[in-house]
Amino acid sequence: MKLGVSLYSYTSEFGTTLTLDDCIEDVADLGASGLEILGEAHVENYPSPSTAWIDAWFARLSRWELTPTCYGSWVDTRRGRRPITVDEAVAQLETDIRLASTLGFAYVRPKLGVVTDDLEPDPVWEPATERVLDLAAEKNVIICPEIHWPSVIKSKVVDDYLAFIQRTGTSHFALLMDTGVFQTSMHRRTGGVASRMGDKGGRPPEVPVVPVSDLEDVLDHVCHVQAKFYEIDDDLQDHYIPWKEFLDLLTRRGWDGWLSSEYEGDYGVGRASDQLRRQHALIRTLSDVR
Amino acid sequence: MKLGVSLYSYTSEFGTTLTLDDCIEDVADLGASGLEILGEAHVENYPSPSTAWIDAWFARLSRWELTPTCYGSWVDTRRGRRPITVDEAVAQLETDIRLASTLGFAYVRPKLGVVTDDLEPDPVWEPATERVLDLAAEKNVIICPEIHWPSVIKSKVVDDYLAFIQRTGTSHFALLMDTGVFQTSMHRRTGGVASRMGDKGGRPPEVPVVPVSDLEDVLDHVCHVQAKFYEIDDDLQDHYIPWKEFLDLLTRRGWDGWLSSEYEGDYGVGRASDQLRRQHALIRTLSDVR
Amino acid sequence: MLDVPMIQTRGFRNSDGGFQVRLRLPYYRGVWTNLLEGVSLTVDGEEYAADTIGWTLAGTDYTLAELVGSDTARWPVDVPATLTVPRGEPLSIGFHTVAAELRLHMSYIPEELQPTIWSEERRLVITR
Amino acid sequence: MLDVPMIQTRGFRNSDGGFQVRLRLPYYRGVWTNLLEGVSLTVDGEEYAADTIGWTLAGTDYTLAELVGSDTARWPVDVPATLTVPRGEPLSIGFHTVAAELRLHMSYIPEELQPTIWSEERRLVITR
Ligand SMILES: [Mn+2]
Ligand SMILES: [Mn+2]
Repeated sequence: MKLGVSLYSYTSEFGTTLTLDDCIEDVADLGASGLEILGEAHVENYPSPSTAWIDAWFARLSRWELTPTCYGSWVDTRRGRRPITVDEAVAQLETDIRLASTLGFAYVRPKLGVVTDDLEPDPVWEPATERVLDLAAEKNVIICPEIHWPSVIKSKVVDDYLAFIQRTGTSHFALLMDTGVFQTSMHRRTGGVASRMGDKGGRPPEVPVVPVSDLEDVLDHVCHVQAKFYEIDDDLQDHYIPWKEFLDLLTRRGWDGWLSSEYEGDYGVGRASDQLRRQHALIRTLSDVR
Repeated sequence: MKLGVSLYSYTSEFGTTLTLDDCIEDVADLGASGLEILGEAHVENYPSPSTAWIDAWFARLSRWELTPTCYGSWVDTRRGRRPITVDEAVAQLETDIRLASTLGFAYVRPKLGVVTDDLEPDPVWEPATERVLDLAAEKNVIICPEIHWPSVIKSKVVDDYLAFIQRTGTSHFALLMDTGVFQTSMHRRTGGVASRMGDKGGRPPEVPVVPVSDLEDVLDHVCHVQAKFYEIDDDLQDHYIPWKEFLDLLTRRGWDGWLSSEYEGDYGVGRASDQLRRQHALIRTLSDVR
Repeated sequence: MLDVPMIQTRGFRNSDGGFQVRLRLPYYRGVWTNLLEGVSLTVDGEEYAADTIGWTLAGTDYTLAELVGSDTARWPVDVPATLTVPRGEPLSIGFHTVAAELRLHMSYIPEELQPTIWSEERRLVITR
Repeated sequence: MLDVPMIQTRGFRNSDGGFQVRLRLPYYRGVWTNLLEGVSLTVDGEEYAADTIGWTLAGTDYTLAELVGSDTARWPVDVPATLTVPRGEPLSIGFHTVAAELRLHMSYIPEELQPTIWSEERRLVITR
């Protein structure tokens, strides 16, 4: 296993107290070797960065000895308040696959719009993804939708993804596992700008605790892990994510991808840098990572 | 009178939460037209900025329609723990006069080392200043030592400066008035990195309140005002500096220089920007400034 | 660098025929502007509806309808939006209470939880 | 951008034969380094004297004596100093309490109030 960091972790500090250079330096400084970004957040003038920006990107990777891991993308399925067409979804996926490849990424995570209360992805996902598999092969990237709380592993969504791999026989589609799925209790993020989800009184779903053992059946299809976490306390303990159990399983199975940290705890200047260091210290004491 | 801001105000935010660009944009955004800097803080690669840096400096002045007012310099008289020579003081003054002139400043404020507990300046000040008067004339800048708390107006220091003007007949030496001299009570700055002055139990002097009327006799020799302040409260009142009395005197006397704000209150992210706006709102409601 | 709050200190000022206030996008990524539902403002208790407010993004002026109708316009996460609000009188010199509500549609969150709404109130100063 | 505290989060790490910690200058201007009296450190109660600590400023390595002896070296206010501290064992993975005292001579303050001393303590993490 290898340790990386997603720049998602620096949300609310990126652009306010940290530049892109600062974030990337911080990732290297804390000892990670993998770098994950969000295309729509971190690429200047997305989706068309200048060649100067691209040159600066590779200069940073070289200076800090970082490997680009996963590129986060979105397929916003209700832009302009109408459903997306397959052609539009294909165009969005192509844009991000090309850009991710230009920047050296191995994985592209498209976050898909949903059509039901229980987060069923928009059905465009299947024909649109199928149409970009050849491009993914040409560009040497793996498309990996994210299994993210409140989705669970044993679900129709995951079954459908695995059936897709089976049917197409592709090696350019796999799963991204977000460790928030295994949270044993719910963290309520504090700080930052107050926000709410709608004014219709809707509430996020209640989700049962997902045992780490649920990972066994799908691990062979997991190409990348987002090591989501919320808070590592002053004794270097995480009370939300069962790291030991999770890391022991990956180690026993010989899984050899990236653990890419995603800090999603309380907002506050300097918190991400501190919490990421705590998590990496914790992971390195629990497992043998490079 | 014209309103400006000294970038001194952003101490602890410059380089941590604000770039030089941000500070200068903030000065323009709050409605000031004059810009004061500290050479040793704000000039990249001081004392030898690159031509690219100088070009960027003038581009900012032009973009934000700002006039360079005063350039703060230092004559550190005990470098390497030995007293400075006149030649060394001349060299330091020449360096800053040339750099200030290159950057378009009209005033150079040298902060002089002191030789006594009651802040008598190092005697090198007089021969060294006399030797750079021709350069100041050539570069069209006025050298202006600062009358700064705990110094007072009616003092040997100020008398000596005025005698120097008299004796040399120069028009390139004048006084800089820091409004902290008129503080009616002492503000204890909070926040920031804890600091203390020595471990010998020494304490700053007790200073009597200086009446604004003391300014009458020297105002004709005051070329620049640093509008030092500590805190404007939530009712737009300043309980430390008697602004109305001060501004009324300047207005009555038709004084037409720059009031350059120096915020020196509590540290905290965003405090300088907020407090500077409060002070400018207060000054503009009390007087007719451009 | 931008201010950490959504409502920025820089940019709050009187302008021709009204006033301006600047917001950063408090989301974790930039967005296609046709995901926007708009921003409503309240200054000293006076409300300004989302569709009366003009937008400037990276130097280009838009109406809200133009932003929602565009397939290509973006609001990057590190580029503030300047909102221009028509008002008969300029705002007075001194303090003002400025509240903003930003509404954004999230495709990956179910319809019944739409839109995501960020709200903030700050006390800001008009200097002239 | 640098951290607001004097002791920076970035830069605290094990290095060949010791560890490193990075400081920003908490003063309002950069300084000629011959005004420095040095920095002493305490990590987990273990003290490291100012004259045992190596300095790196903008890529150049110095001893404290070299900095104090130089007429031209500068420590700019927006450039952090990396301090390199010899130590027999690397610091363990996990938390460490790091305290720093920076001493700087101020010519414009009377001798009896010298030097100005900034002190700070932070709890920082070694990751490997
Ligand atoms: Mn994730
Ligand atoms: Mn002053």
